[in-house]
Amino acid sequence: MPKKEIAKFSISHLQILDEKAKVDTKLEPDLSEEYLVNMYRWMRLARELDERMLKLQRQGRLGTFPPNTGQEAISIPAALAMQDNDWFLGAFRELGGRLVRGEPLTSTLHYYNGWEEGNILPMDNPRMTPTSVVIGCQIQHAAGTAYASRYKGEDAATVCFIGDGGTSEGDFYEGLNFAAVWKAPVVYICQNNQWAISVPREVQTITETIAQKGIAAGMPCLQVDGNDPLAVHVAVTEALERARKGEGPTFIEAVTYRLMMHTTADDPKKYRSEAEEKDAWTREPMIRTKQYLINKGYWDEAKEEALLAEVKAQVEDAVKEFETPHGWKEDEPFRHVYGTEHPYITEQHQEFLREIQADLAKEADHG
Amino acid sequence: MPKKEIAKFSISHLQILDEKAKVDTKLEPDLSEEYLVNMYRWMRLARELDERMLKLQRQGRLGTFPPNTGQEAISIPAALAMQDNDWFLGAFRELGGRLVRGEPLTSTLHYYNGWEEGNILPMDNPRMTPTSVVIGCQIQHAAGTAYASRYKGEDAATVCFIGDGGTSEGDFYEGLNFAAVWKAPVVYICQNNQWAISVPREVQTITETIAQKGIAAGMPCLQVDGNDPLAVHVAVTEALERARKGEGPTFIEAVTYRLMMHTTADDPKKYRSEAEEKDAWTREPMIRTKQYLINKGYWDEAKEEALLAEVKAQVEDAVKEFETPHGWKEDEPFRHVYGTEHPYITEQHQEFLREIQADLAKEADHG
Amino acid sequence: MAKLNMVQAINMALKQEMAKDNRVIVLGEDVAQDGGVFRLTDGLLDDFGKERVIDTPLAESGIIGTSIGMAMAGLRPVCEMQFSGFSYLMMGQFEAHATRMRSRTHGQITLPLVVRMPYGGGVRALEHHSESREATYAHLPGSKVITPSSPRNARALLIAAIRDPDPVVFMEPKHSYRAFREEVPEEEEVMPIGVAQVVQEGTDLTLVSWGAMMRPALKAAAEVEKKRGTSIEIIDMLTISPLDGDTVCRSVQKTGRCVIVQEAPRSYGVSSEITARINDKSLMYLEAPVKRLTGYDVVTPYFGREKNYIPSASRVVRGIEETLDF
Amino acid sequence: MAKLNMVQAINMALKQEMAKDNRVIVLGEDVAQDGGVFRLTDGLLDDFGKERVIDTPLAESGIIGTSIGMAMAGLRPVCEMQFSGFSYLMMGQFEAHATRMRSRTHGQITLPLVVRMPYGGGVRALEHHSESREATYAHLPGSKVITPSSPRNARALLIAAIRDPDPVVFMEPKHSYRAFREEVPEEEEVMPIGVAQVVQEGTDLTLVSWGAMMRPALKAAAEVEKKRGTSIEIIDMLTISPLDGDTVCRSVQKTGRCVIVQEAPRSYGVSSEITARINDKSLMYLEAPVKRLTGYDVVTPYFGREKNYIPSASRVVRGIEETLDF
Ligand SMILES: Cc1ncc(C[n+]2csc(CCOP(=O)(O)OP(=O)(O)O)c2C)c(N)n1
Ligand SMILES: Cc1ncc(C[n+]2csc(CCOP(=O)(O)OP(=O)(O)O)c2C)c(N)n1
Ligand SMILES: [Mg+2]
Ligand SMILES: [Mg+2]
Repeated sequence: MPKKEIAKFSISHLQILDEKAKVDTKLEPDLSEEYLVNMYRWMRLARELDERMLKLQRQGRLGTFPPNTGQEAISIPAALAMQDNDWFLGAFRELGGRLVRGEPLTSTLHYYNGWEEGNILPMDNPRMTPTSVVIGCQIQHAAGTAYASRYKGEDAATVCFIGDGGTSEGDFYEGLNFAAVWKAPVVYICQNNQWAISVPREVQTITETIAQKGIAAGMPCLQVDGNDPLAVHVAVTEALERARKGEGPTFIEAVTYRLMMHTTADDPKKYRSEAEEKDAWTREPMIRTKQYLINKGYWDEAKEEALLAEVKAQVEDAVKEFETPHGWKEDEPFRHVYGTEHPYITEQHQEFLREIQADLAKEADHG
Repeated sequence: MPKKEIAKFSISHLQILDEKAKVDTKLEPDLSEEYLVNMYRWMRLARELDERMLKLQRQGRLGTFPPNTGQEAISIPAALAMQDNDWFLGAFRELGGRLVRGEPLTSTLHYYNGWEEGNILPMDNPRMTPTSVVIGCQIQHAAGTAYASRYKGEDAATVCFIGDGGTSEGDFYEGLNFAAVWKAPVVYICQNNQWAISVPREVQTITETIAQKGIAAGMPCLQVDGNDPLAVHVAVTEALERARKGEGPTFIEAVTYRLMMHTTADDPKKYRSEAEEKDAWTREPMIRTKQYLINKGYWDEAKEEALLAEVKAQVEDAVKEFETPHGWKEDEPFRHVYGTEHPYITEQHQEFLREIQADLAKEADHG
Repeated sequence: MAKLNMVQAINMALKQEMAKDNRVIVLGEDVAQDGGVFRLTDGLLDDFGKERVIDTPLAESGIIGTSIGMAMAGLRPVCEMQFSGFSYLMMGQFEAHATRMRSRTHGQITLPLVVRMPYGGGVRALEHHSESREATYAHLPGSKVITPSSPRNARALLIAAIRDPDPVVFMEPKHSYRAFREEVPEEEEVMPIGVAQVVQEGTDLTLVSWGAMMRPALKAAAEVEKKRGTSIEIIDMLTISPLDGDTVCRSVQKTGRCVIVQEAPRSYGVSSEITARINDKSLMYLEAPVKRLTGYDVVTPYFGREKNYIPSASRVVRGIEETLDF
Repeated sequence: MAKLNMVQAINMALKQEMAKDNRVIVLGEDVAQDGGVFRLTDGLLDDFGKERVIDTPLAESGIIGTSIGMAMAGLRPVCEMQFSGFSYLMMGQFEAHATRMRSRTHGQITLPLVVRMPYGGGVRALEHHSESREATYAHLPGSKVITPSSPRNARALLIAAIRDPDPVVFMEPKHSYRAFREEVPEEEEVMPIGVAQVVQEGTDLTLVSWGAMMRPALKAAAEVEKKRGTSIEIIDMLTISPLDGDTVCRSVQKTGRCVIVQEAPRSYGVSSEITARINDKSLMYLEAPVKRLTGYDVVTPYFGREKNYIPSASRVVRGIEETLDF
């Protein structure tokens, strides 16, 4: 039907470093050798830890966890582009970014082995929340932390992550809308890894892009190659500037691929072809990043080997520490129901202690 | 940042009959005199009932209700464009549309006077649900009814309404996405009346249009003048055709204005100016629709008076019937908790009957 | 001391706390310009400005979700659900984060926030505006749930809730909003969370209630006392999570008889929990079954019928007498 | 008869009902191509096609909301919440529409639908994957809540749930999914909703449980019987809403002693309701307080600690003995 056009929108895609490590020099950010090497180092560490965790899990030495392999070029460049006082609100596939933000490797391991202690960060007033398992929630938290930062007169912004599947949750949309209405200093990053467990991106939503979902909240949105750390760096850096200037939130879709199983409990053979996976491997971020460093003259195989040895050792040490008995108390949960005492909790706490004593005694008898 | 554009969108606005009753003859739909007069008749009836209900409420003869005055040109043309086997899923401001779909005036009155009986429609298997008070829910129901219609091989579509404020609910977005992914035969209509109780449209969301929220689900979306029954007719008719052809859902923003209080419990003076209201009255739908009929040679003052008298009488009769004692049973709720019997419900049912007997006896004593 | 109704008393608590502590932020639907659909937040926008008194978009999950974020970042949001009937839309966020953050971080991140919501029937409102389902939130470990019954305790408990280090669901019996007035001292008054109040001592029977049902309970008690000279101990639970069962048990150990008045549906309601607590610690003192006068397990009827579905004073009188005569 | 585990038995029920009734539609996250993260819906896509077995977008409210619409239009959706810990996101829709449509239309519009969800701990899962909060849904009038305990009753109750004219929350104890096998007849078997089952008759004590806790309960009962020759009557609640209190009361009137085993947090849980029902009708038969062996009122701990937070058979043994010796 003919009628007058009253609003127009467009979504652009940003790629700077392609899978062949060809760089678009017009768009290439001016980053120091130190910065780039440091970024690559974090990527290697995350990859190494991820692979080690998979082995540990397969050996029954670690609980279920969601591998991050292939997504190192998103949360790591983003985290490196942040200020210390910025908030980092992840979903559950931002391993590298969490490490950059100061999560000890041992904490990651403890968390995925079923201990709350893995959530306690070494700094006080950490500006990073634990993994947000219930999908979508963190999008709203981010609008709140960002509002609070501005209210308190800080120049802090919030960077918040979600997966492609997560963008189907109502909380995602509500959170974007609150952030936009409040012009809150937030950068939202969707790690579009093409899969939500067994559900492919195109079954999740029929939109041409995930990025365009930002249009529903009236916020600037764009798509970047999520396997290209330079594109992610540029997009996040510019979005953070906008946020700090008071220009409000940005929504970035980072296109990548979940190279491994959803979690160690998942079997991708049920729903996708190995051909698809193999093809995706040709675009993964490590190879092109390493090649970029080499092309820049910052890197060579000797340095690579040294780095691999270094991160292996770092991970090994973490695993050792992780596996040394920690002796954390069984009754810890009773101490953290509330910040105040209540007789009925105390009473159950006592009961709990009696019961585990008795259970232990009984087990002793029986064996 | 320069990068390549990968997706483009635009929102258009449709108006055919403007506030001066000037008609765009290129867009004017070919509707018979009978059709147009009938449409106007329903609009008058709805307006009359709305005004009468306000009086009743003010006299304490009716409970709280949300006036519809000013929004007659949306749900009525939409309902008239529907087939009998289509589903009509409203929010709570589609009075006219509900009447067109067969809700007796007395039912409307009983519903707003606190009786479930007002929800029971005279036809069997009605394809209209009761008012959906909890905002946003119906958007998802519509994706479900539409899916079911197609699954059952019917050519039925679903028409579903929501307010501008309602588009901020996560359920709204989730529902749109399900409908789009399923290519479900649904027409979504947002009655953007500029206000959500005291919250103005621009505080609800900063988007240029409400229509563009459909882009987040990848569905065709447009904006129409919601005070223009011809524009609404054309947009809904075309969307219904798309739906029946299997081309999926459409999202229509119908721009109008809530001329009265939110509900009879609300006082707009707290949050908006009378000047704004007065200005809005110059665009309300009745005047232009009547003038259009006159310009067409279908209408004159004599007919107008006759119609006014007719709808007044119709409303009067309904009010009379509504106010004749109905003698509905107090214990009805116990019969409809479940479709099956359960001793614990039966037991409480008996207890309830004993208790009200005793209460009545006691009241008898005391006076 | 001014005589205030509950609306004014709650408004007073909000104003006083906001004046004292600029970390306190009020947000919700229609809370700013409109002052809330029941006028609970009237005047706050003028006094504290739009950075601290926020009309949010229409999204309950978004309201609690952003409040959680604000609380993480050191603010003390007091958010409003316009009616408890719409609060289910926030349960995902509330359960997943508000109630758990302290526990999962061993207190490194805490969420001091208050979710205010009017609940209960008796105001001839549209459907979804009259439910009483306080037990729903009380079953979530890590949350506190308060149900004040009068202007004075509403004011004192809301101040406690705002200062509490944990998420508090503050359920306001809307039937009591304007039902009566009470002296409320200008100067600060704070009541403890998690402690029931013996509002009248007695020896023959323990009458327990909370929220709007305190009114018919008190009326009924007076009537029975007058009629039979019974000495009734009356307990106002005030907090339903964490529940103060001990105060009830102490009383029952003295009286041997107990009547509980609850507006909510019977099954899985607060009266079931209180009865279970009595069983746990005072069963052998009972001379009669605990009498549970409650709403019924039916979908809350529309207001045309609601009157007979809410416990009346005369129903409570009968319950008390049956229990005395057991 | 084949020996099946609960996963296979539920899968069998789904296949048989879908084959019988093409109004039955299965939808949820990962239920089609993947066959469900626990493989409950494995093979359904191949047998019934993508129109009847739907991988939905990732949105719990959307799943129940669209199921409600389908049910309105005459289908019989069986939707899945991937874990009960995510089901709070559907509570708005479930409470506002699923539980109320029949009542508000006096049965003109009804919503025959089933919401399946795995619940409970003991499988070393990530946080939010181990909660037991069945009472949350049981407190909503108009909803039915079923908690099967074995392959055979899970299969028979799921068939009943699918055929039921009302919304049913079908909570599957995930700990029992593969814990044991049981003979399950090929031919159709349907069990009634709202009826508890006396799985063993006895005279000295009534032992009540449901879902995954039936296992430690049975184990403990056997141990005590062996040790002291006690005769224990064992009741499997099976349905927790509407709750069959009478079967428990009849038993307690015979035994005078009762122990309830519950995985969920103590306050406002099912054991509180059962205790209240005993109070209402059988108080004077009790020779000892009803013993409630439950989870604690703490946020469900991560799996590193969960073992000690779930009632163990030996804890049940102690509870039984204390109650016998009271
Ligand atoms: C609210 C909610 N529903 C369901 C789940 C179960 N679940 C965990 S991860 C996942 C898929 C997430 O996909 P996506 O958002 O794309 O993130 P990815 O796993 O690909 O990183 C699902 C359904 C959950 N954690 N939370
Ligand atoms: C989920 C939910 N939250 C809050 C309310 C209270 N409420 C009723 S109508 C309304 C405003 C609705 O605005 P809009 O969607 O624009 O519809 P309108 O009233 O303008 O027709 C609100 C907040 C509700 N009914 N449901
Ligand atoms: Mg994904
Ligand atoms: Mg509106």
